Amino acid sequence: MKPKILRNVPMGKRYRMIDFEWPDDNAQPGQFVMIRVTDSVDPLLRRPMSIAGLANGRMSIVCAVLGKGTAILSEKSEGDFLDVTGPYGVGFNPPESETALLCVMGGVGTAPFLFLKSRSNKKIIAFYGAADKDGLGIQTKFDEMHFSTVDGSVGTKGLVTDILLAHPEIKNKNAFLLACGPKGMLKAVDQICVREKIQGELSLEERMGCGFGVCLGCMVETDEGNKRVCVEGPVFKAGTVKW
Amino acid sequence: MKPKILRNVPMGKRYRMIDFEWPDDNAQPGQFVMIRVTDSVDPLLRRPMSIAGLANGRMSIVCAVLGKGTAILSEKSEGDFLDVTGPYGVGFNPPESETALLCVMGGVGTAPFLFLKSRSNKKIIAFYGAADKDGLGIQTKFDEMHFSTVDGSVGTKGLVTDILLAHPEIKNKNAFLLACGPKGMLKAVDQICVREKIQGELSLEERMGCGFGVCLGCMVETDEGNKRVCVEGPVFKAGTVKW
Amino acid sequence: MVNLKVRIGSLELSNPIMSASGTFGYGLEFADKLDLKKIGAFVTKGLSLKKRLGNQMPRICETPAGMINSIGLENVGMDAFETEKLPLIHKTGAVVMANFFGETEEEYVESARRLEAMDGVHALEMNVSCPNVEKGGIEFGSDPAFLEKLTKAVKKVVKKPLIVKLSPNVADIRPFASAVENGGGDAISAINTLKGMSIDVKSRTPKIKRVFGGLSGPAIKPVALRMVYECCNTVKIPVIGIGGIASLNDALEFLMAGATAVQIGTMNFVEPEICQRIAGELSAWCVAEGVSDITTVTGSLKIA
Amino acid sequence: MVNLKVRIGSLELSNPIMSASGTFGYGLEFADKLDLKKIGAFVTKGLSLKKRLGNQMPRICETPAGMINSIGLENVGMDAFETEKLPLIHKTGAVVMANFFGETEEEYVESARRLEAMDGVHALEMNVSCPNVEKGGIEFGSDPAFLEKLTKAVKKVVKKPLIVKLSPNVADIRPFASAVENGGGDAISAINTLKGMSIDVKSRTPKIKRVFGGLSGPAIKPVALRMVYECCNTVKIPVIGIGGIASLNDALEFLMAGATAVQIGTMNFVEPEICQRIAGELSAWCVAEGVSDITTVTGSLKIA
Ligand SMILES: Cc1cc2nc3c(=O)[nH]c(=O)nc-3n(C[C@H](O)[C@H](O)[C@H](O)COP(=O)(O)OP(=O)(O)OC[C@H]3O[C@@H](n4cnc5c(N)ncnc54)[C@H](O)[C@@H]3O)c2cc1C
Ligand SMILES: Cc1cc2nc3c(=O)[nH]c(=O)nc-3n(C[C@H](O)[C@H](O)[C@H](O)COP(=O)(O)OP(=O)(O)OC[C@H]3O[C@@H](n4cnc5c(N)ncnc54)[C@H](O)[C@@H]3O)c2cc1C
Ligand SMILES: Cc1cc2nc3c(=O)[nH]c(=O)nc-3n(C[C@H](O)[C@H](O)[C@H](O)COP(=O)(O)O)c2cc1C
Ligand SMILES: Cc1cc2nc3c(=O)[nH]c(=O)nc-3n(C[C@H](O)[C@H](O)[C@H](O)COP(=O)(O)O)c2cc1C
Ligand code: FES
Ligand code: FES
Repeated sequence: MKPKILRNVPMGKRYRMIDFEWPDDNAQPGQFVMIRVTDSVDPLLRRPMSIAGLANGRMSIVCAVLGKGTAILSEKSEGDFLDVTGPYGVGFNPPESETALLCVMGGVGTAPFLFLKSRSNKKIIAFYGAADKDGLGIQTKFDEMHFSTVDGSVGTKGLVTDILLAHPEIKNKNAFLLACGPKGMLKAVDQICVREKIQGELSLEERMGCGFGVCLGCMVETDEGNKRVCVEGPVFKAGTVKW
Repeated sequence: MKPKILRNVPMGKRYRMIDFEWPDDNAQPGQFVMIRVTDSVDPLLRRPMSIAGLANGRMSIVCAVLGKGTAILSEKSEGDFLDVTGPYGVGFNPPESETALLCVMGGVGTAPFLFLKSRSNKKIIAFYGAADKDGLGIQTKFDEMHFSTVDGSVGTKGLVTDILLAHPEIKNKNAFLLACGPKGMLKAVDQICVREKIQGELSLEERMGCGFGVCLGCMVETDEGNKRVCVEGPVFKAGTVKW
Repeated sequence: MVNLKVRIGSLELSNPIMSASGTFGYGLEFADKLDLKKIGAFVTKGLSLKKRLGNQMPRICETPAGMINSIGLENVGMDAFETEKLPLIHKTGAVVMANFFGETEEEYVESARRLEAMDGVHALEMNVSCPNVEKGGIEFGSDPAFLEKLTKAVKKVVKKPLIVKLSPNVADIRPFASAVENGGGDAISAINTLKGMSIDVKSRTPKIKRVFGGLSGPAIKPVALRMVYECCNTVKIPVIGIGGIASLNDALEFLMAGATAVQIGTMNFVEPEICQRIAGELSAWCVAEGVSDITTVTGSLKIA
Repeated sequence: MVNLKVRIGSLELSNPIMSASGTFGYGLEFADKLDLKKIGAFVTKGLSLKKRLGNQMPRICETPAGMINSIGLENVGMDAFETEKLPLIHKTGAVVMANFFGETEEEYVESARRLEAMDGVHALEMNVSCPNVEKGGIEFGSDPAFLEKLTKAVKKVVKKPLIVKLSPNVADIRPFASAVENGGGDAISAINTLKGMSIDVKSRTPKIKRVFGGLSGPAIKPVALRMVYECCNTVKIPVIGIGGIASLNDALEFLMAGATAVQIGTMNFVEPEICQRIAGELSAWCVAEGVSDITTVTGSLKIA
């Protein structure tokens, strides 16, 4: 698909939200697309980006500039064309019965929850962790919003797992938790899920060669063996990943 | 130098004229610049482009889309930045005494003559050869303008050397001839110079790795030995090149 | 009508554009991305007798115009391939070449025997870029005499076309091409990946857990083309050109250098439909150039 | 203050960023592009006893993230280098490494003798990727025993640091690194270009008149880094890393892999001031990372 960019605006200090044309609404929160940022062969591979929104012929992503590929992507202009394949992977799948979701996020890990919020009528209790206040600005209004920063510049000083553990819902054994963010955060959240016996799902990141299951570059070890993050994930059940 | 593009407009059906900022007026018609069209390493090398104009803080080039590099270049927008080094090489050097110049050109070979016209008050008698009429449109008003096309769609049907040979000035042994265009044309013009004992200068093209004399990729054999087109050229005296 | 048919041993392909092993899964992953019948053949991920899990992560990274992989030949194994994959592949109508490897000569022979017996496997591609446990981890493909012996041993148990895929990590590829020919191989494919390395400067660790991996993609095209040309000038059996192909133009370079067919690898990741696109473009190019039979393009390079 | 000084034999360089042979002319072409005193050293175009004209045109072409050259070692010859170039180079204050080659062992020895006698040549880099006319055109750098003998013979006539530049067109570079060390070479530089090829599809002719040429540029970086790492793990003498360096990050990869210094080649064409820029960035990086001595970065790669 070569969709036209409809909008490219900054989101907080570190991110950009990019909207582009998309012909259908068939995607689940937690799924991702693969974006080719140039026609040349450097950078060569597509970049995985979570879907941050999809409605009315428009898909959104939130992009953090990390290296060459995301730098090129973030500098594209309205009217330019992208090269996008997907959606790929398995999205979040919280039980129908659940009415409130504990959503733990860090950095661009917020992206899939923006999409989830737009698609779900469950109560979303968001926990956002960042190093400092520059990581903020990506959050739109979730139903409840809790912040933590490592340097204490916004919200509670400390790690996001601290504010999560302090929240009353964590003691509710029927609570359902979703998480997306840096590996260290996911691992900590996973341990909390296991320890507190809370059900949950984690969205993982791995370097991806293809995004659709053929390069075998994105494996993660689970208690059911090697799984491809791009096909069997990126969302995995809490307590199943071997870190 | 990373000059800003001031204008990028089509010129005829096949070419684009691109103007960009340039801090000084120090360049001679026949000299060229080396343009890097991307920050990535594909395409890797700079592309040589003749200077087609330089005045008032603005340099112009005329670009024909041939492959990847020129395609990227031609799609740049006003406000984008280029990466340009040079000017490089030795320009045309017609004798001071000469009042009229026979200028033979094909394709983007017109570019240096546009610059020459803007810098010189000599009479310029232009001979432009093309395959068909799509090659036209690049010519601005020279003092005299003669066209030939291989298919006869514009001007005289045939090669540019035919209309050159038919021109009365060719019999004037004091005439001075300048040429820039495809190799075949240059070779034919060179032979005419030798046969008709006319003095002249030819602007050559060779694949260039560096543009400033260190890769030794752009050599041409002359009667004084191997010369670098980028340093000792691109302009060479007629009758000196070993084709 | 343009005739794009090419012949690899006794097998006729509808056109010379194939996908390369390890970049096309078991074909099924591409069934919704292109029409498998429109490409000459596809090559499976490298198969071993037993299922393998491969190397630790990370095992891929990007490099200028290329990538490094150290997948470690993870695959479902012969049994699962036969029972779970092959019946589904068969339904797509694809021409299937099974890539395989072993750690001993016996494993190679046994794998070949298994694949020979499987209906729906049209040809075998033997990957010899694997460490030979009997020879102390030295690659099978790094000693011509040994390669000839291996080829002979495998050829003895297969009637299907046997393609031997050469490693580029040698000083001179020509003796290896000859070894395959002398050993009775039906065709050569070249090249596999170049041994490479990349470092994450921030953490001062290798980007690939196992330090080394195989470089593939457009970056290696000039080296691949040179080696394919050398093979073509050395043997009479067909050569399948592989390495960095990303466009019709690239495919044509390999054909003109003497390749009978080509395989596209890494670029399947970037543009999943690329094999079908290039097969289509090849047909259009032949029409435009007045080429009525693609085999006349093979080896048409003119040296002044 | 950051100490960027590194040592190649008896020669101390102000920093480890150098330019590579054949991509920096005789240094003079860069005098208006950067401050030659700000880079560790520059390496001259390969010199031979007599002036050479090199190969027929075309002799360069572009490839994905790289280029192929077949210049054919065109150079002004020892005499012109000594009388016309060296006096001018001397004025720039640059540290000069003279790259040289021959077609016979005697030519190598004689060239080295000439360079040893020239004031203003600080070190010698011996290019062994040249066809050996006595051995029927086989490269000097393709036989470890021969390379050791050549190194010994040359070392006998020079006191200045002797660097031997290795060819990557070998199955295993380590025996060649050992050969240089055993032969008494003061340092190794690696790698020279990879043998490659490219075809112009329209005319069906090779893009390089001589068909084959040497591939350089970012495309080869993963292969170069791997070989440099292998050399560093094999010998104790300093290794100078070369191949595809285009950024500070690339240079650091080579240093972390064990290189004492690096050379930048092809990228000088694209960004003539790159050596000076990266030398500056390296200094800033050391400050930011709290590195007080660059030699602590060399070989600092951590393998888990
Ligand atoms: C399922 C999934 C969803 C993602 N969603 C988002 C998102 O919504 N917004 C966002 O900004 N980023 C997201 N990322 C991370 C994003 O893909 C990387 O930041 C990006 O690929 C980096 O590319 P680069 O060229 O800028 O960096 P470079 O470091 O130059 O990239 C080099 C190579 O490493 C890979 N790589 C580097 N970092 C990562 C990483 N963290 N994860 C995966 N591959 C990486 C690149 O894809 C590329 O192949 C997601 C990653 C995954 C796996
Ligand atoms: C002194 C000089 C002045 C020039 N002036 C102009 C000009 O004013 N306008 C213009 O449109 N073109 C000009 N050219 C030609 C222009 O440089 C090439 O068309 C361009 O480099 C092609 O790049 P590409 O990526 O589009 O093509 P590709 O074919 O993809 O290029 C591949 C490689 O070949 C080289 N190459 C290809 N064709 C030529 C060629 N004809 N001459 C030199 N190198 C070539 C490229 O530089 C590149 O390294 C000039 C060339 C020279 C040598
Ligand atoms: C991720 C990956 C996995 C591969 N796995 C195999 C394999 O299992 N067997 C094999 O023979 N070659 C394997 N290869 C090599 C390719 O088939 C091909 O020879 C190589 O990548 C060069 O082609 P390319 O540049 O078009 O990718 C693999 C390549 C990649 C990139
Ligand atoms: C145009 C060109 C000419 C070269 N000439 C020489 C030479 O004369 N002697 C030599 O030892 N290496 C020569 N080289 C090889 C380079 O010094 C270097 O080893 C190689 O290009 C790899 O580095 P790079 O990728 O940074 O270019 C040459 C390279 C290029 C591109
Ligand atoms: S990214 Fe290729 S298998 Fe997952
Ligand atoms: S282009 Fe490099 S010497 Fe002329």
